[in-house]
Amino acid sequence: MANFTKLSFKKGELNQKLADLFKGMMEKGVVDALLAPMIQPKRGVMLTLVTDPSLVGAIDPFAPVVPVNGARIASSITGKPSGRKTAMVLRSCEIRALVELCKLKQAHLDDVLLIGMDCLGRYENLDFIKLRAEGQSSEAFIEKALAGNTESGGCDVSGACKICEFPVADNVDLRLCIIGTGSDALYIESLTPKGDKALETAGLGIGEAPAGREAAVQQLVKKRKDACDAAFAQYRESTPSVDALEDRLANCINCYNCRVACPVCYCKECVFVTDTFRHNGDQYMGWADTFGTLKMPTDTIFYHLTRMSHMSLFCVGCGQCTSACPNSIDLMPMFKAVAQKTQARFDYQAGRSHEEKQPLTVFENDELVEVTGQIK
Amino acid sequence: MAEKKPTGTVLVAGAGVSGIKAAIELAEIGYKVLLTDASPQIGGILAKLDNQFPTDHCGMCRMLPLVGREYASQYCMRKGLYHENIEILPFTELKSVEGDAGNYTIELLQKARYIDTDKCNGLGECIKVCPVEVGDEFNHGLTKRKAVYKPVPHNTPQMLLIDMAACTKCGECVKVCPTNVINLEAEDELSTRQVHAIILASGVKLYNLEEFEDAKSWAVSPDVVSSLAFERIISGSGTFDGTIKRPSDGKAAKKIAWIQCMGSRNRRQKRDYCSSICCMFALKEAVLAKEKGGDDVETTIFYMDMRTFGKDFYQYYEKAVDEHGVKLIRCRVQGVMLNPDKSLSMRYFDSETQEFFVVDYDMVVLSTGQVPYETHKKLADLLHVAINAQGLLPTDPYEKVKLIKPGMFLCGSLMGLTDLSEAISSGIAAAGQVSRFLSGIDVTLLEEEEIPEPTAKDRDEPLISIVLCKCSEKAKESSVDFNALGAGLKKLNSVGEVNIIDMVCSDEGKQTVLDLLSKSKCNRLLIGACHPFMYRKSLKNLAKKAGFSASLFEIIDLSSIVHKGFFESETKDQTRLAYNEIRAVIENLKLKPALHVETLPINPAALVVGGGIAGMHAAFSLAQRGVKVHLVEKSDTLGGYAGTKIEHTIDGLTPISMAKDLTIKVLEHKHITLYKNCEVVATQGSLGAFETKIRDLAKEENFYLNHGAAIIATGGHEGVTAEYEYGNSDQILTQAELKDGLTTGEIDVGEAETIVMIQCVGSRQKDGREYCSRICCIGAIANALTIKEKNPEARVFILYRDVMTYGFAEQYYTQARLAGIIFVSYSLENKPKVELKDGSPVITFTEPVLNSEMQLSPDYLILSTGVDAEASNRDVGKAFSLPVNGDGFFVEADSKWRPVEFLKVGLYVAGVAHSPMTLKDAILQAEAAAHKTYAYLSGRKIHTAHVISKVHHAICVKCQRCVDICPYGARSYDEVLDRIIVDGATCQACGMCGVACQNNAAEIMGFSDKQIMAVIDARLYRDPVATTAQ
Amino acid sequence: MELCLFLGCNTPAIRPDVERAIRATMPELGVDLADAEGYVCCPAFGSFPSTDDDSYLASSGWNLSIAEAKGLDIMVQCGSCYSSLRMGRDHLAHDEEKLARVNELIELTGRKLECKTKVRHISEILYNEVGAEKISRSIKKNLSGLHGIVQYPCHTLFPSEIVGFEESPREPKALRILTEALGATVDHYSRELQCCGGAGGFSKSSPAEATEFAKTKLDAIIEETKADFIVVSCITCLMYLDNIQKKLNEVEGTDKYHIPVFDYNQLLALCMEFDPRQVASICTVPRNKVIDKIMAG
Amino acid sequence: MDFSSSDKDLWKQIYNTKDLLHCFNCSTCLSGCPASHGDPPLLVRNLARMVVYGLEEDLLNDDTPWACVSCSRCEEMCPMDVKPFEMILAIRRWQTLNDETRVPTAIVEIYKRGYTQSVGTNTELRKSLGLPELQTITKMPEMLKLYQEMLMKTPVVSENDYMFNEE
Repeated sequence: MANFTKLSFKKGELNQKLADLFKGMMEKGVVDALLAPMIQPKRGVMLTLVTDPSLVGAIDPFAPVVPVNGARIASSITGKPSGRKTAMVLRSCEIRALVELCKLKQAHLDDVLLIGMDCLGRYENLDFIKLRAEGQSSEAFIEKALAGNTESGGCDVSGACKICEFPVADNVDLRLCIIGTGSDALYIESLTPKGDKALETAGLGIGEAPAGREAAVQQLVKKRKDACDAAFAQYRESTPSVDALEDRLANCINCYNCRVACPVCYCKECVFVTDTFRHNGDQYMGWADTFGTLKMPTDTIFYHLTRMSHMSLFCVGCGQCTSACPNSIDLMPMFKAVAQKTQARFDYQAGRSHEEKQPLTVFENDELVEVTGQIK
Repeated sequence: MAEKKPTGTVLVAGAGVSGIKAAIELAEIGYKVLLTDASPQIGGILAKLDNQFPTDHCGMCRMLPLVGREYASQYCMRKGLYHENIEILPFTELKSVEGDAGNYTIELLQKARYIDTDKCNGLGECIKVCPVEVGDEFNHGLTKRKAVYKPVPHNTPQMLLIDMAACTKCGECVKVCPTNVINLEAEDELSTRQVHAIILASGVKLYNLEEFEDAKSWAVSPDVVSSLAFERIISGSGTFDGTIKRPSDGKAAKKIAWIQCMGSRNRRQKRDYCSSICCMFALKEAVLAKEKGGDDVETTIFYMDMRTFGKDFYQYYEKAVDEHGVKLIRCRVQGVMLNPDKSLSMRYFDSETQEFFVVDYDMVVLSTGQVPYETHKKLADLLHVAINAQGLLPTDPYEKVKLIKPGMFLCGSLMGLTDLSEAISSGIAAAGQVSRFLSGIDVTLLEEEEIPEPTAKDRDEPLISIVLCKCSEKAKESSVDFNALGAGLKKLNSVGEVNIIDMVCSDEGKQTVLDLLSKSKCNRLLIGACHPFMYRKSLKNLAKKAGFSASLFEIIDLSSIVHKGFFESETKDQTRLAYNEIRAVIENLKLKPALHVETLPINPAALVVGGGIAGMHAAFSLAQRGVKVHLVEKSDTLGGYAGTKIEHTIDGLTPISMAKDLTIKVLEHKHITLYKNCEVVATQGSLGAFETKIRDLAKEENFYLNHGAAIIATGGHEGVTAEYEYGNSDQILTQAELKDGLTTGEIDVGEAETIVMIQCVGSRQKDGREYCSRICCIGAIANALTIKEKNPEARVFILYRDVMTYGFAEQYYTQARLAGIIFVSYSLENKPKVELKDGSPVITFTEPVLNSEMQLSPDYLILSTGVDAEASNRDVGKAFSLPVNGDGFFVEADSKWRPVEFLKVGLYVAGVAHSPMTLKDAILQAEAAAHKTYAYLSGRKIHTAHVISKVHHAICVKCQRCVDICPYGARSYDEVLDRIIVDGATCQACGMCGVACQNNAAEIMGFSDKQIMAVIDARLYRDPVATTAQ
Repeated sequence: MELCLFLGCNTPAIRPDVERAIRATMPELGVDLADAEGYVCCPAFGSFPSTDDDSYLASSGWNLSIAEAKGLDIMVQCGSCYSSLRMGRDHLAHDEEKLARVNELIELTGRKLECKTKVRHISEILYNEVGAEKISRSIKKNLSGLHGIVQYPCHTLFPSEIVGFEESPREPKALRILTEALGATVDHYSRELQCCGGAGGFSKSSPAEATEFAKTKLDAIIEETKADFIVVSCITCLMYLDNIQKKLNEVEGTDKYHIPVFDYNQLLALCMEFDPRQVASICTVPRNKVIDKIMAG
Repeated sequence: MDFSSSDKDLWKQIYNTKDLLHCFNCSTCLSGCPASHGDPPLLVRNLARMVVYGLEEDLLNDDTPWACVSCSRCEEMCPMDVKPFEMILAIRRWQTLNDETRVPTAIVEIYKRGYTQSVGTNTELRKSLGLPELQTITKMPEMLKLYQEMLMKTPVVSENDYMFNEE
């Protein structure tokens, strides 16, 4: 498995090296465009679509922030394909979501050179901006994080990242590896013929895999898995009943931010903003009559449960929902915990592979008899 | 002045499944049908069968039309049949038939029921008070019934009658009858009717324990039952309650044995035929016994040959044996012995171990076969025709359903001993023959039902008119306060008016309602009455008359509130229950959209793929009825396999010359266009409007054909094999090669001493043709007999697994043995071995009777290599996006109930493309497929149903999950329009798309989330008004 | 009516008390019996029927013609004789050639055979000609209080179209009804129709198995019925079921098998108060219990 | 064994009737047969097969046909009307025809005295039972002569006459 290209860099020059790499790729016509996290002139780091090779300098893929799950961006660019070859640098959670969107025909990867990157976690947007203001660089974060510490200046990476078993991205053409590669080098791994061709055209030689990588990755995955199990246990204990759920969701105000932030919540128009949920006065009164009182706005739990029934089979646990909630309702554990079960039930895993058909799109007569209760 | 032409009227005598199917098919194309049955109910045997293989579920309703469902009043067939154009006359016998072609005068004797079933409300007060108890025929005496009874427990409405033989005329029933419709003095009524054609579907009697000598001697205990009785024992509507109870003492039956060939394959009883259905019947019952009774139930079938000849039969057999562990023992048992502990002992000889065993069983089921002859004699006399040599009704040599007397047809078991799917196809085929016949005489069709245009009123703000029938008030259980109820409902939003009247079901009642409604301002209607099932039709018409849209009309069953109380309701306050019930319905009705059916544009041309005999027959049958036909054949000759290769068959048919005649008819017919050397490339569209791309292989160019429907009749050919040294010796041939050789004289058996035939070569096994090719056994026998004719001294051995001479073909098996042909069975585990000794075959096999190794060095070794599907089936399947099974045959919509249809409406299959079958069966299917096609292309308006699935394009994200999941293939993604398209004819509103679609872009019209949630709300609703209502 | 009595071998030679019972009872019921002077073996299936048609049918013809000369039908009690004669007659009646050949053979007797004579079994005569009701009327004692089981002679049942007279060969009832006519209660049991196994080579070639076979039947009788006696109407059944019980007791080392066996006419004779020492004296399993009970009754 | 060498026409010698050919080995004859309990068991179905196959050797040496109790159940039950009992008698005939040791001693008895038992010699016993003197053929020498004369004309006796003649 010798598909690695070593990219050594001196301290502080990682982004420069990457900029050169992609500049080269674009100039050599490997791709016409690049979608990658870029440092913004004002502040922050955002996914940016670059078509002018001379302007890739601002690239900073390893910046520990994901303002928007990139799957949504990729979907909007490729939903109706432009026919232009585009390299996309994304993280595991974004790519896994993207895989689902492809199955839902919301994105198409034919013209895309998909580049995944090792992910050590992301800070909430505001924290990240604060840390950048304090001068924390991506390299610094990588070093610290690889050492096992992501906490800094009272901020830490998001809860989703802490329990994410996928620091390394799959289903990609190329992979930017920094885990277990030594502090002075980044490796580019090619996983597909597309990837091989890209490296070749970019004039990059092929070498061996970095010695320590596999072990390092496994160790990290293990750590996060344990954390994940703990989190699930903690969530399930804390939320054993509908009452407990009500409690957890008590402050929901139906702003639907979580829905907007969710990469796999792909409806054009959400049923909750349609007529279906535009009730008449006498309906509200009726409910009030029934229980004497009626908390407004209504349908909050209904909303979350409906959303759950829609997306839990595709949920990748990116945690954008939690990040998006103005009332800091920690939704991620709820969705991720349920998703784990529903996906397991169909022996499915969101984003695992392009081939696996999504559950419920396959019509089987004698499926889940124990649930449907149909007996011959 | 020209007098009005009469409406084409058809008598269908016999309301078993085949009769019902024929009736529906004719009614659907607008003929008037009299459907009679000698028994008090309809449904025939199937009324008793809850489970049919291969699904082991009931699927009866699948025989109902799928397009424009509401107009066929889609409904559970086990409950009953409703169709405007069908007049159902149960308990009616055909007494006489006079007149001739197209003009028959018949006498019908309607036996007295002593109850006016039109007025009877079916609640059975009378049954409660009747003092007489007798054994219930429906459950084969396993349960008791009163003298006044419901012939079929699950019928709705109940068609009660009085069994005068048992009745004591005590008159109790008359006293309690609320609708006073009982007349103990009623008499049979003889009526005379005019019909233009007649279909006989009276079926045949089953061998039974009451009548027949040897069966009687088996009945040593109530625990020896007929297979039909066993069907009742394991049926929920029978005595089954989770355990299979043996009748004698209700003890759980854990060891059950089936005895095959009861009353069949018996020369001594002059019944030398095979009843065809019993083997699968027994297998199914054995499987069900295990599934229902638990894994500890042991099931054993004593058989001679397991005749699993039909499509999917063999797989089912494998499943029964391998998965369910059904035990099969090849031994005909002499009798059964009743032990003091009620167990039943049987002694049998196990050929495998060459040992005798005596085994005790809890129950013994006799696979009682069909008994055709008497029935046929009776009918023949009635119709003034002569019985044929076989003792059966004389039919056309090629068309099983066609009696030699014009205008008379038959279907179902009468044709010969048919299984379910054949009964259905024959029903359709008979209907087809009738419509062909009637199209040639001077009769008209019934007026098409007028579909009302949408009115502006429908779109106004909902205003509901409620009509409540208070007749149920009289019932003693009733405590509904109708005034309070009315008052409560009146208060509700969008309720315009509440009218409470008595006896809506009565004619006066109906009139009152009509008067009230015609004045009404409301645009939606809710009627509360008892037994909507009974009145739905008439109330629907009532609503229509009063100008309410069918989609804005609801019926609610008040009686169930009164009589059953409401499910597990916490309160017994009936007024309140009624209120909540009705309120929920109102909430729904309020939100209901006004739905209107679409009329589908129909291109009245048919495409027939395949120019074999089936294809040509279908094409001709359609053309005869004025349908334009495109006949596409990929070779440059018509006739297919049978029509070009088979000179004559054992039953005296001559396929080649028959095909020649048919070819001429086809070529000469002005409505048929023939495309030779052409094959189907791709097709798109839906019922009424298909466009198919055709490739001309000769000219090497493509062209397009437009058609409203298509029939796939691509046929098949003799199987190929490399087994048994085939190809390595010129003494080893296939049956077809032998047949050719014998006809051309190239093969001379004059000197031959020994000839061996091996059956099931590469067939009926997992890694091969996993099916029985159906024709090989008969084919082998035919060849063997020819050999014997040419050289009586020759010894012919046929090595077989099961001799598949089902039905009357059994006679050929007997004939063959009589001619000295020797049949030796072998098992799949222990196939014969063939080796070549200096170029000649030597066969070694285990002789099962003497259980010894035997060897034969024949002059010829003949292999029965079965029938293979056309290789091109897969491409044709792709072109039409039709399913093809592992063996390369097309997969029909439902193997039992929709044998010639595909799930996608407008596409049909006929002949060997469906599965291997005899020429007659292929022609039968062709006729059926042609009729299904004709029904849509005949020029009558085809409407979609009100309730079908729609796409809200504005919010559709085109993820196409709905396309993937639609079980009917009614949805597709149109690349050009970049839209999801719904085939309105094919959609059955099952709702799968609604489930798959996350943002409700796919909606089943009339079942919006909003409605459903509103109903849920209403049900959860506790209303101060109601609690204070009374 | 008058019939020609065909006694066969075993009855006169080994169980003449049965012959006595028959000769005593039948005339009482209006059936007069003429002897078949010079009759020969029926012939038994193990003899000429197993060697060739000529010898078989010649013997049948010999016997039939004796009765035919008297213008009488034949009445048989022995099952094998009945069946052999009846089958023989059947062959002759349906095969002109064979009949001709037989006439050729028996010519030397001066008799000619036309197959007018019918062959009838005694139980059939009792059932059809005399009738249960007349029998009940003509007895002085009865079997009330006694339980019996009946052993139907296979030879009077199968093949039904040749030897049969029961409405349903698979559910015979004549012997039961006749026995009930004597006031006895007839018990049913599982192996009622099982052959006694006495005839043919079976009991000789496989003695152990044959005994076991009979055991199953007798065990069933003992377990399932209250039988005080077994009624037969065939000399083979009579002798075999009587003797086998002794053998069984020896083999099994018990004395549990001791159900007395009677020919129907013996019981009939006893009920008509004929002398037991004449009509029911020869047996292996003692009959006194039953006889005493009848006499006492 | 090579089957082709067996005598295909044997059945015509033994039991020349189409009835036999109807047999489809359903085993009905076996399950109720008393002699099928024997050792060796009488397997009627198998005999029928052997005849059809023409397995002369095996058939000649088969004793089981003689175990038949002649109850004729098989005859009654056989769905194909093969008349198995007739067949068994036929096999016995064929055996005796081809193997004099098969000739049943019973027929010698019958030849000598008309019966298989010595009938009518138990005069004392009969008297005690009040039975008449029985007119048996044994007691009618000239009759017996005629009977023997007649039997002499039949194959089995004439061909094996030595068995009957010795004094």
